[in-house]
Amino acid sequence: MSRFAISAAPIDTQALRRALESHGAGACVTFEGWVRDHHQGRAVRGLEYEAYAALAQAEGERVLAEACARFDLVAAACVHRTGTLALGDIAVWVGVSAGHRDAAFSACRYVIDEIKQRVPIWKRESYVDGDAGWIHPDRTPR
Amino acid sequence: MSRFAISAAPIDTQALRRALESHGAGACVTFEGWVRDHHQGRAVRGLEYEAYAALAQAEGERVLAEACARFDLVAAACVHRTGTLALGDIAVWVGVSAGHRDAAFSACRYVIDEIKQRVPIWKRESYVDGDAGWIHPDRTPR
Amino acid sequence: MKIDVLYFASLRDAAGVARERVDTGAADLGALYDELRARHGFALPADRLRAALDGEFAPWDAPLRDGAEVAFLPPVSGG
Amino acid sequence: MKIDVLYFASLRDAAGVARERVDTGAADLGALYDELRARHGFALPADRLRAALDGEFAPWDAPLRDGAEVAFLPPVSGG
Repeated sequence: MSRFAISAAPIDTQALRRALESHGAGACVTFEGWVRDHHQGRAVRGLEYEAYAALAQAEGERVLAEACARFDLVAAACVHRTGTLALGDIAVWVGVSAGHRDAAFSACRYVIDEIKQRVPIWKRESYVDGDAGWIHPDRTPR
Repeated sequence: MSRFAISAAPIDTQALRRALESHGAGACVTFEGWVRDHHQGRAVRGLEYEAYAALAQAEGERVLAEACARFDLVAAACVHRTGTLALGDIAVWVGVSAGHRDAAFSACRYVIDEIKQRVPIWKRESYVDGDAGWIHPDRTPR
Repeated sequence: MKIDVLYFASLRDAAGVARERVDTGAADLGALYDELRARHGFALPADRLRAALDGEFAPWDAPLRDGAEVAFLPPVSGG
Repeated sequence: MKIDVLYFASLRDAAGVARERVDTGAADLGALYDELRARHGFALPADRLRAALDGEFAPWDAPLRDGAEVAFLPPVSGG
Protein backbone atom coordinates (compact mmCIF):
# COMPACT_ATOMS: atom_id res chain seq x y z
CA MET A 1 0.00 0.00 0.00
CA SER A 2 1.43 3.37 -0.93
CA ARG A 3 -0.23 6.72 -1.35
CA PHE A 4 0.98 10.15 -2.35
CA ALA A 5 -1.07 13.33 -2.16
CA ILE A 6 -0.80 17.06 -2.64
CA SER A 7 -2.98 18.87 -0.13
CA ALA A 8 -4.15 22.46 0.15
CA ALA A 9 -5.51 21.68 3.64
CA PRO A 10 -3.51 20.98 6.84
CA ILE A 11 -2.11 17.44 6.95
CA ASP A 12 -3.98 14.97 9.19
CA THR A 13 -0.96 13.05 10.44
CA GLN A 14 -2.98 10.80 12.73
CA ALA A 15 -5.12 9.42 9.92
CA LEU A 16 -2.06 8.89 7.73
CA ARG A 17 -0.21 7.14 10.54
CA ARG A 18 -3.16 4.81 11.20
CA ALA A 19 -3.23 3.80 7.55
CA LEU A 20 0.30 2.38 7.95
CA GLU A 21 -0.76 -0.07 10.67
CA SER A 22 -0.44 -3.81 10.19
CA HIS A 23 0.17 -6.71 12.53
CA GLY A 24 3.00 -7.73 10.23
CA ALA A 25 4.86 -4.46 10.83
CA GLY A 26 7.29 -4.03 13.71
CA ALA A 27 8.63 -0.58 12.86
CA CYS A 28 7.15 2.73 11.80
CA VAL A 29 9.26 5.76 10.90
CA THR A 30 7.78 9.16 10.08
CA PHE A 31 9.35 12.38 8.85
CA GLU A 32 7.71 15.78 9.14
CA GLY A 33 9.08 18.92 7.50
CA TRP A 34 8.13 21.97 9.54
CA VAL A 35 8.13 25.64 8.55
CA ARG A 36 11.20 26.99 10.34
CA ASP A 37 11.70 30.57 11.47
CA HIS A 38 14.99 30.99 9.64
CA HIS A 39 16.64 29.97 6.37
CA GLN A 40 20.25 30.68 5.42
CA GLY A 41 20.53 33.37 8.06
CA ARG A 42 17.29 35.18 7.25
CA ALA A 43 14.30 35.42 9.62
CA VAL A 44 11.32 33.76 7.93
CA ARG A 45 7.75 34.93 8.48
CA GLY A 46 5.89 32.29 6.45
CA LEU A 47 5.87 30.21 3.30
CA GLU A 48 3.85 29.54 0.22
CA TYR A 49 4.07 26.29 -1.75
CA GLU A 50 3.00 25.92 -5.37
CA ALA A 51 2.86 22.64 -7.24
CA TYR A 52 2.50 21.48 -10.82
CA ALA A 53 -0.23 19.26 -9.46
CA ALA A 54 -0.60 16.61 -12.18
CA LEU A 55 3.13 15.99 -12.57
CA ALA A 56 3.81 16.27 -8.83
CA GLN A 57 1.21 13.57 -8.23
CA ALA A 58 2.73 11.24 -10.83
CA GLU A 59 6.32 11.84 -9.65
CA GLY A 60 5.38 11.47 -5.97
CA GLU A 61 3.73 8.13 -6.73
CA ARG A 62 6.86 7.03 -8.58
CA VAL A 63 9.02 7.89 -5.56
CA LEU A 64 6.81 5.81 -3.25
CA ALA A 65 6.77 2.92 -5.72
CA GLU A 66 10.58 3.02 -5.88
CA ALA A 67 10.78 2.96 -2.08
CA CYS A 68 8.49 -0.08 -1.97
CA ALA A 69 10.62 -1.84 -4.61
CA ARG A 70 13.98 -1.07 -2.92
CA PHE A 71 13.04 -1.73 0.71
CA ASP A 72 11.01 -4.44 2.43
CA LEU A 73 8.04 -2.26 3.44
CA VAL A 74 4.51 -2.93 4.63
CA ALA A 75 3.15 0.52 3.69
CA ALA A 76 4.34 3.99 2.69
CA ALA A 77 2.65 7.35 2.31
CA CYS A 78 3.55 10.98 1.70
CA VAL A 79 1.55 14.20 1.67
CA HIS A 80 2.90 17.61 0.63
CA ARG A 81 1.16 20.90 1.35
CA THR A 82 0.42 23.69 -1.07
CA GLY A 83 -0.78 27.19 -0.28
CA THR A 84 0.12 29.55 2.54
CA LEU A 85 1.83 28.10 5.63
CA ALA A 86 2.69 29.67 8.97
CA LEU A 87 5.69 28.99 11.20
CA GLY A 88 5.44 25.51 12.71
CA ASP A 89 3.04 24.20 10.06
CA ILE A 90 3.74 20.79 8.54
CA ALA A 91 4.95 21.24 4.97
CA VAL A 92 5.47 17.57 4.19
CA TRP A 93 4.79 14.27 5.94
CA VAL A 94 6.36 10.90 5.10
CA GLY A 95 5.50 7.68 6.90
CA VAL A 96 6.53 4.09 6.33
CA SER A 97 5.94 0.83 8.16
CA ALA A 98 8.07 -2.28 7.79
CA GLY A 99 8.88 -5.56 9.47
CA HIS A 100 12.20 -4.15 10.73
CA ARG A 101 13.59 -0.72 11.50
CA ASP A 102 16.46 -0.79 9.01
CA ALA A 103 14.06 -0.82 6.08
CA ALA A 104 11.77 1.73 7.71
CA PHE A 105 14.52 4.28 8.35
CA SER A 106 16.14 3.81 4.94
CA ALA A 107 12.86 4.06 3.05
CA CYS A 108 11.63 7.13 4.93
CA ARG A 109 14.90 8.89 4.22
CA TYR A 110 14.82 7.82 0.58
CA VAL A 111 11.32 9.20 0.09
CA ILE A 112 11.96 12.65 1.56
CA ASP A 113 15.29 13.00 -0.26
CA GLU A 114 13.74 12.12 -3.62
CA ILE A 115 10.63 14.24 -3.03
CA LYS A 116 12.83 17.26 -2.37
CA GLN A 117 14.93 16.62 -5.49
CA ARG A 118 12.36 15.64 -8.05
CA VAL A 119 8.77 16.56 -7.32
CA PRO A 120 7.68 19.83 -9.00
CA ILE A 121 6.79 21.87 -5.92
CA TRP A 122 8.19 25.32 -5.21
CA LYS A 123 8.57 27.31 -2.02
CA ARG A 124 8.22 31.07 -1.74
CA GLU A 125 9.64 32.41 1.50
CA SER A 126 8.40 35.63 3.13
CA TYR A 127 10.94 37.27 5.40
CA VAL A 128 10.49 39.32 8.52
CA ASP A 129 12.19 42.25 6.75
CA GLY A 130 9.32 42.39 4.22
CA ASP A 131 11.21 40.76 1.34
CA ALA A 132 10.00 37.54 -0.31
CA GLY A 133 11.20 35.21 -3.02
CA TRP A 134 10.94 31.83 -4.71
CA ILE A 135 13.58 29.31 -3.67
CA HIS A 136 15.31 27.68 -6.63
CA PRO A 137 18.24 25.68 -5.25
CA ASP A 138 21.34 25.80 -7.40
CA ARG A 139 21.93 22.15 -8.17
CA THR A 140 22.18 20.27 -11.42
CA PRO A 141 18.75 19.04 -12.47
CA ARG A 142 18.59 15.27 -12.79
CA MET B 1 14.98 19.41 26.01
CA SER B 2 15.10 15.66 26.33
CA ARG B 3 12.90 13.26 28.23
CA PHE B 4 12.91 9.52 28.78
CA ALA B 5 10.17 7.55 30.46
CA ILE B 6 9.11 4.01 31.25
CA SER B 7 5.33 3.70 31.05
CA ALA B 8 2.93 1.01 32.17
CA ALA B 9 0.13 2.80 30.28
CA PRO B 10 -0.33 3.13 26.49
CA ILE B 11 1.95 5.75 24.94
CA ASP B 12 0.31 9.08 24.06
CA THR B 13 2.27 9.76 20.89
CA GLN B 14 0.42 12.98 20.10
CA ALA B 15 1.40 14.66 23.35
CA LEU B 16 5.01 13.50 22.94
CA ARG B 17 5.14 14.78 19.37
CA ARG B 18 3.75 18.19 20.40
CA ALA B 19 6.46 18.54 23.03
CA LEU B 20 9.07 18.42 20.23
CA GLU B 21 7.65 21.48 18.48
CA SER B 22 9.71 24.63 18.06
CA HIS B 23 9.80 27.36 15.43
CA GLY B 24 13.52 26.74 15.21
CA ALA B 25 13.00 23.14 14.06
CA GLY B 26 12.57 22.21 10.40
CA ALA B 27 12.55 18.42 10.74
CA CYS B 28 10.92 15.89 13.02
CA VAL B 29 11.60 12.15 12.82
CA THR B 30 9.77 9.59 14.93
CA PHE B 31 10.24 5.86 15.37
CA GLU B 32 7.59 3.52 16.73
CA GLY B 33 8.25 -0.09 17.60
CA TRP B 34 5.07 -2.14 17.16
CA VAL B 35 4.20 -5.58 18.50
CA ARG B 36 4.50 -7.79 15.41
CA ASP B 37 2.62 -11.01 14.81
CA HIS B 38 5.77 -13.03 14.15
CA HIS B 39 9.35 -13.34 15.38
CA GLN B 40 12.00 -15.61 13.91
CA GLY B 41 9.40 -17.69 12.17
CA ARG B 42 7.05 -18.13 15.15
CA ALA B 43 3.50 -16.74 15.32
CA VAL B 44 3.34 -14.29 18.22
CA ARG B 45 0.19 -13.78 20.28
CA GLY B 46 1.38 -10.96 22.57
CA LEU B 47 4.22 -9.59 24.64
CA GLU B 48 5.15 -8.64 28.13
CA TYR B 49 7.90 -6.13 28.94
CA GLU B 50 9.67 -5.94 32.28
CA ALA B 51 12.14 -3.21 33.27
CA TYR B 52 14.67 -2.60 36.00
CA ALA B 53 12.96 0.74 36.37
CA ALA B 54 15.55 2.83 38.22
CA LEU B 55 18.46 1.80 36.01
CA ALA B 56 16.38 1.86 32.82
CA GLN B 57 15.43 5.45 33.59
CA ALA B 58 19.03 6.49 34.19
CA GLU B 59 20.35 4.66 31.12
CA GLY B 60 17.54 5.98 28.89
CA GLU B 61 18.32 9.53 29.98
CA ARG B 62 21.98 8.93 29.18
CA VAL B 63 21.11 7.76 25.68
CA LEU B 64 19.05 10.90 25.02
CA ALA B 65 21.79 13.13 26.43
CA GLU B 66 24.32 11.43 24.14
CA ALA B 67 22.04 12.01 21.14
CA CYS B 68 21.74 15.70 22.04
CA ALA B 69 25.53 15.98 22.38
CA ARG B 70 26.30 14.18 19.10
CA PHE B 71 23.66 15.72 16.85
CA ASP B 72 22.34 19.25 16.42
CA LEU B 73 18.89 18.70 17.92
CA VAL B 74 16.11 20.91 19.17
CA ALA B 75 14.42 18.23 21.30
CA ALA B 76 14.40 14.47 21.84
CA ALA B 77 12.16 12.09 23.75
CA CYS B 78 11.64 8.37 24.21
CA VAL B 79 9.05 6.29 26.04
CA HIS B 80 9.19 2.52 26.51
CA ARG B 81 6.25 0.41 27.61
CA THR B 82 6.16 -2.17 30.36
CA GLY B 83 3.43 -4.70 31.09
CA THR B 84 1.26 -6.74 28.78
CA LEU B 85 0.99 -5.66 25.14
CA ALA B 86 -1.24 -6.90 22.32
CA LEU B 87 -0.45 -7.17 18.61
CA GLY B 88 -0.15 -3.71 17.08
CA ASP B 89 0.54 -1.94 20.38
CA ILE B 90 3.36 0.58 20.52
CA ALA B 91 6.24 -0.89 22.53
CA VAL B 92 8.58 2.07 22.18
CA TRP B 93 8.38 5.58 20.77
CA VAL B 94 11.31 7.82 19.86
CA GLY B 95 10.94 11.36 18.54
CA VAL B 96 13.45 14.07 17.74
CA SER B 97 13.23 17.53 16.22
CA ALA B 98 16.13 19.40 14.64
CA GLY B 99 16.93 22.26 12.32
CA HIS B 100 17.68 19.84 9.49
CA ARG B 101 16.70 16.31 8.56
CA ASP B 102 20.18 14.80 8.59
CA ALA B 103 20.51 15.35 12.32
CA ALA B 104 16.92 14.25 12.97
CA PHE B 105 17.26 10.92 11.13
CA SER B 106 20.69 10.15 12.58
CA ALA B 107 19.67 10.97 16.14
CA CYS B 108 16.40 9.03 16.00
CA ARG B 109 18.26 5.98 14.73
CA TYR B 110 20.98 6.39 17.34
CA VAL B 111 18.45 6.53 20.17
CA ILE B 112 16.51 3.41 19.20
CA ASP B 113 19.69 1.42 18.49
CA GLU B 114 21.20 2.30 21.88
CA ILE B 115 17.93 1.78 23.77
CA LYS B 116 17.69 -1.73 22.34
CA GLN B 117 21.32 -2.52 23.25
CA ARG B 118 21.70 -0.97 26.67
CA VAL B 119 18.51 -0.22 28.56
CA PRO B 120 17.54 -2.97 31.05
CA ILE B 121 14.16 -3.94 29.63
CA TRP B 122 13.20 -7.51 28.76
CA LYS B 123 10.58 -8.94 26.44
CA ARG B 124 8.63 -12.12 27.06
CA GLU B 125 6.91 -13.40 23.93
CA SER B 126 3.77 -15.51 23.99
CA TYR B 127 3.27 -17.68 20.95
CA VAL B 128 0.12 -18.84 19.23
CA ASP B 129 1.18 -22.46 19.91
CA GLY B 130 0.88 -21.78 23.68
CA ASP B 131 4.61 -21.56 24.38
CA ALA B 132 6.20 -18.45 25.87
CA GLY B 133 9.67 -17.28 26.79
CA TRP B 134 11.97 -14.41 27.67
CA ILE B 135 14.06 -13.07 24.80
CA HIS B 136 17.76 -12.78 25.64
CA PRO B 137 19.58 -11.97 22.40
CA ASP B 138 22.92 -13.68 22.05
CA ARG B 139 25.29 -10.77 21.64
CA THR B 140 28.31 -9.73 23.63
CA PRO B 141 27.25 -7.39 26.42
CA ARG B 142 28.92 -3.98 26.22
CA MET C 1 1.20 25.64 -34.26
CA LYS C 2 -0.50 26.52 -30.98
CA ILE C 3 1.13 25.44 -27.72
CA ASP C 4 -0.22 25.90 -24.19
CA VAL C 5 2.59 26.90 -21.86
CA LEU C 6 2.44 26.68 -18.05
CA TYR C 7 4.66 28.78 -15.80
CA PHE C 8 5.46 28.16 -12.14
CA ALA C 9 7.15 30.05 -9.32
CA SER C 10 9.69 32.65 -10.51
CA LEU C 11 8.90 31.96 -14.17
CA ARG C 12 5.26 32.73 -13.51
CA ASP C 13 6.18 35.97 -11.79
CA ALA C 14 8.42 36.94 -14.72
CA ALA C 15 5.86 36.00 -17.38
CA GLY C 16 3.06 37.70 -15.45
CA VAL C 17 0.73 34.80 -16.24
CA ALA C 18 0.41 31.18 -15.04
CA ARG C 19 -0.52 29.98 -18.52
CA GLU C 20 -0.50 31.31 -22.06
CA ARG C 21 -1.20 30.03 -25.56
CA VAL C 22 1.68 30.72 -27.92
CA ASP C 23 1.83 30.46 -31.68
CA THR C 24 5.29 29.15 -32.55
CA GLY C 25 7.37 27.44 -35.17
CA ALA C 26 9.88 26.12 -32.60
CA ALA C 27 11.08 22.64 -33.49
CA ASP C 28 11.50 21.35 -29.96
CA LEU C 29 11.16 22.22 -26.28
CA GLY C 30 14.59 23.82 -26.16
CA ALA C 31 13.86 26.15 -29.07
CA LEU C 32 10.52 27.10 -27.52
CA TYR C 33 12.17 27.97 -24.22
CA ASP C 34 14.75 30.15 -25.99
CA GLU C 35 11.95 31.97 -27.76
CA LEU C 36 9.94 32.56 -24.58
CA ARG C 37 12.99 33.44 -22.51
CA ALA C 38 13.80 36.22 -25.01
CA ARG C 39 10.21 37.44 -24.94
CA HIS C 40 9.73 37.42 -21.12
CA GLY C 41 13.30 38.02 -19.98
CA PHE C 42 13.52 34.83 -17.86
CA ALA C 43 16.67 34.86 -15.71
CA LEU C 44 17.03 31.07 -15.55
CA PRO C 45 19.03 29.36 -18.32
CA ALA C 46 17.61 26.12 -19.73
CA ASP C 47 20.31 24.04 -18.05
CA ARG C 48 18.83 24.90 -14.64
CA LEU C 49 15.32 23.85 -15.72
CA ARG C 50 13.50 20.69 -16.58
CA ALA C 51 10.81 20.60 -19.23
CA ALA C 52 7.51 18.73 -19.30
CA LEU C 53 5.35 17.83 -22.26
CA ASP C 54 1.70 16.86 -21.82
CA GLY C 55 2.14 16.27 -18.10
CA GLU C 56 5.36 14.22 -18.16
CA PHE C 57 9.04 15.10 -17.96
CA ALA C 58 10.52 15.36 -21.45
CA PRO C 59 14.00 15.97 -22.93
CA TRP C 60 14.80 19.37 -24.44
CA ASP C 61 14.92 17.90 -27.93
CA ALA C 62 11.39 16.50 -27.70
CA PRO C 63 9.49 17.72 -30.81
CA LEU C 64 6.37 19.86 -30.46
CA ARG C 65 2.98 19.25 -31.98
CA ASP C 66 -0.04 21.49 -32.30
CA GLY C 67 -2.15 21.54 -29.14
CA ALA C 68 0.60 20.28 -26.83
CA GLU C 69 0.83 21.42 -23.22
CA VAL C 70 4.33 22.44 -22.17
CA ALA C 71 5.74 23.40 -18.78
CA PHE C 72 9.16 24.81 -17.90
CA LEU C 73 10.10 23.82 -14.36
CA PRO C 74 12.52 25.88 -12.27
CA PRO C 75 14.64 24.06 -9.67
CA VAL C 76 12.21 22.56 -7.20
CA SER C 77 12.16 23.43 -3.50
CA GLY C 78 9.49 21.28 -1.91
CA GLY C 79 9.93 19.48 1.35
CA MET D 1 27.19 -9.44 55.08
CA LYS D 2 23.61 -9.03 53.86
CA ILE D 3 23.00 -8.22 50.18
CA ASP D 4 19.67 -7.53 48.47
CA VAL D 5 19.61 -9.23 45.09
CA LEU D 6 17.15 -8.36 42.30
CA TYR D 7 16.28 -10.82 39.54
CA PHE D 8 14.71 -10.03 36.18
CA ALA D 9 13.22 -11.94 33.26
CA SER D 10 14.54 -15.52 32.95
CA LEU D 11 16.68 -15.17 36.10
CA ARG D 12 13.58 -14.23 38.08
CA ASP D 13 11.76 -17.26 36.70
CA ALA D 14 14.68 -19.52 37.64
CA ALA D 15 15.13 -18.03 41.12
CA GLY D 16 11.37 -18.10 41.72
CA VAL D 17 11.54 -14.67 43.35
CA ALA D 18 12.05 -11.10 42.08
CA ARG D 19 14.17 -10.18 45.08
CA GLU D 20 15.92 -11.92 47.95
CA ARG D 21 18.24 -11.03 50.81
CA VAL D 22 21.35 -13.22 50.86
CA ASP D 23 23.97 -13.62 53.52
CA THR D 24 27.30 -14.03 51.75
CA GLY D 25 31.01 -13.76 52.11
CA ALA D 26 31.54 -13.20 48.37
CA ALA D 27 34.30 -10.70 47.70
CA ASP D 28 32.85 -9.17 44.57
CA LEU D 29 29.90 -9.23 42.16
CA GLY D 30 31.42 -12.07 40.14
CA ALA D 31 31.85 -14.32 43.16
CA LEU D 32 28.30 -13.55 44.30
CA TYR D 33 26.89 -14.50 40.90
CA ASP D 34 28.83 -17.78 40.92
CA GLU D 35 27.38 -18.57 44.35
CA LEU D 36 23.80 -17.75 43.36
CA ARG D 37 24.10 -19.47 39.99
CA ALA D 38 25.08 -22.70 41.80
CA ARG D 39 22.19 -22.31 44.24
CA HIS D 40 19.45 -21.50 41.70
CA GLY D 41 20.78 -23.31 38.62
CA PHE D 42 20.88 -20.24 36.39
CA ALA D 43 21.53 -21.21 32.77
CA LEU D 44 23.20 -17.93 31.78
CA PRO D 45 26.98 -17.65 32.31
CA ALA D 46 28.28 -14.38 33.74
CA ASP D 47 29.80 -13.34 30.41
CA ARG D 48 26.32 -12.98 28.95
CA LEU D 49 25.15 -10.76 31.82
CA ARG D 50 25.81 -7.30 33.14
CA ALA D 51 25.81 -6.52 36.84
CA ALA D 52 24.48 -3.51 38.68
CA LEU D 53 25.35 -2.29 42.16
CA ASP D 54 23.10 0.17 44.00
CA GLY D 55 21.24 1.10 40.84
CA GLU D 56 24.21 1.62 38.48
CA PHE D 57 26.10 -0.67 36.12
CA ALA D 58 29.20 -2.05 37.82
CA PRO D 59 32.16 -4.27 36.82
CA TRP D 60 32.27 -7.87 37.99
CA ASP D 61 35.19 -7.13 40.29
CA ALA D 62 33.32 -4.41 42.15
CA PRO D 63 33.57 -5.19 45.90
CA LEU D 64 30.45 -5.79 47.98
CA ARG D 65 29.48 -4.07 51.19
CA ASP D 66 26.80 -4.92 53.73
CA GLY D 67 23.39 -3.59 52.71
CA ALA D 68 24.22 -3.24 49.02
CA GLU D 69 21.55 -3.80 46.34
CA VAL D 70 22.75 -5.98 43.48
CA ALA D 71 21.08 -6.90 40.19
CA PHE D 72 22.17 -9.43 37.58
CA LEU D 73 20.92 -8.37 34.16
CA PRO D 74 20.29 -10.91 31.38
CA PRO D 75 20.78 -9.73 27.76
CA VAL D 76 18.21 -6.98 27.22
CA SER D 77 15.44 -7.15 24.62
CA GLY D 78 13.58 -3.86 24.76
CA GLY D 79 12.49 -1.89 21.71
